[in-house]
Amino acid sequence: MDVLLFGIAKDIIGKSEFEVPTDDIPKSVQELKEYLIKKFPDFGKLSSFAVAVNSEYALDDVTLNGNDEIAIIPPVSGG
Amino acid sequence: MDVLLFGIAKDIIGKSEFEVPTDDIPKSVQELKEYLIKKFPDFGKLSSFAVAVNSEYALDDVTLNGNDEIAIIPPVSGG
Amino acid sequence: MSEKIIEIVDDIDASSVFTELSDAHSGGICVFVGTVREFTQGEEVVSLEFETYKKMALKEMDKIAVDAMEKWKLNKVIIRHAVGLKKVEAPVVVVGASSAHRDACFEACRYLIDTLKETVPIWKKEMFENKTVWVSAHP
Amino acid sequence: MSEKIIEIVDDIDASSVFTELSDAHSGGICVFVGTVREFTQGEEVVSLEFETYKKMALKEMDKIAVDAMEKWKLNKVIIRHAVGLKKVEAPVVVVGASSAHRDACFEACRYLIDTLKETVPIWKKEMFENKTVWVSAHP
Repeated sequence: MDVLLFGIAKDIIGKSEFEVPTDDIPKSVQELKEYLIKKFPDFGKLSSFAVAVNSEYALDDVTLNGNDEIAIIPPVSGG
Repeated sequence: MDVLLFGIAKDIIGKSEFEVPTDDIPKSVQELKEYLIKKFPDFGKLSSFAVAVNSEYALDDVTLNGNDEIAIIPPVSGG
Repeated sequence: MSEKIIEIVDDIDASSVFTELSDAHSGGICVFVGTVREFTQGEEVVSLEFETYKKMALKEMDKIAVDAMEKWKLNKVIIRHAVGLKKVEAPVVVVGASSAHRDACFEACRYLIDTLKETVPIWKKEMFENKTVWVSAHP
Repeated sequence: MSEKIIEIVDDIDASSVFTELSDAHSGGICVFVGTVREFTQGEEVVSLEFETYKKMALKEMDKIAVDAMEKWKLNKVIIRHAVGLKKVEAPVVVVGASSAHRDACFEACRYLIDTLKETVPIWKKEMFENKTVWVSAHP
């Protein structure tokens, strides 16, 4: 499962795309968030972070499928 | 005493400057308004009208002097 | 440094306003442009004509700009009105302000146009196919 | 006919926006331009860098425009954001709307920029002399 990274999320992991190892594949948005915070504690220090599934904001209970486009959305700051 | 006319005030009197006859010279803004409404009843049909003395809005009790620049300000509609 | 531009002109070129309001200390610029609208209460407007008592209008516009700069922390303010005959879609007034944060420029911009419409001696005549009307003259 | 312009571009030319929003049925156009400000909390910003998740950002910008057109009677709406490295005074975002009367375009314009800042996946990195900061990332 590949996860797209932007802004500070890219800096935290050190690349613009992160591949979740096969053994750790999260089943939901919430599991993905928990996995990331555990593996990269700096995610826990952000004001907030959201997950987008197929380029739409996804709530914690949304199920993840192998072919979804998944992205980490750290606090936005456009404008 | 010359009075500058703009917008509909110009149309009511039919020129852009009106000279108040010497016998009728008003002493205050209020007297000028009353004189105009009496002489040109169409002024009484306007939503409102103001008088400017030396290019500033003047209240009814302001005294008029011979060398003042006096103008009739019908309802403004800029913008 | 606060700057203001107060002008009555024959024709407005709205494209220059952001350059005029731009400023290293501003994070936001809010601009309102009033344009000639084709229909007023269902009747087709052919053109508008604006007339002004220029000396007094410039004084009143200046007061509005000064008031706005006292009410809000603004870097630059512009109030520019056109006079003469204007066709549909032509810009007739441009007001705007720049400020560090957007609250100030939005509120100031609204204040500028609202107050201009109340106090500045400029008169608009709407020309329809068969008649002309001085706007707001009658109840 | 309602029209919307939704774009993410490398560079913004703010001067074209009034032409883009102009419309025979509009009496007012309200535009907000966000620019790079030299100082943030007293520290000198050398430049800003904007990054986006473009596919999602365009979707979110489109939602904002559609919502605004449902909330207010608007003729045209524009939401245009720049990405990449931006120097002080450069325009980074332009939002605006045109409408028959000014209430609608003012309120819509404010809504466009406020909502954009809340939901659109665009990230701003402030570059100071000795450090860089992702804006809003940390509490």
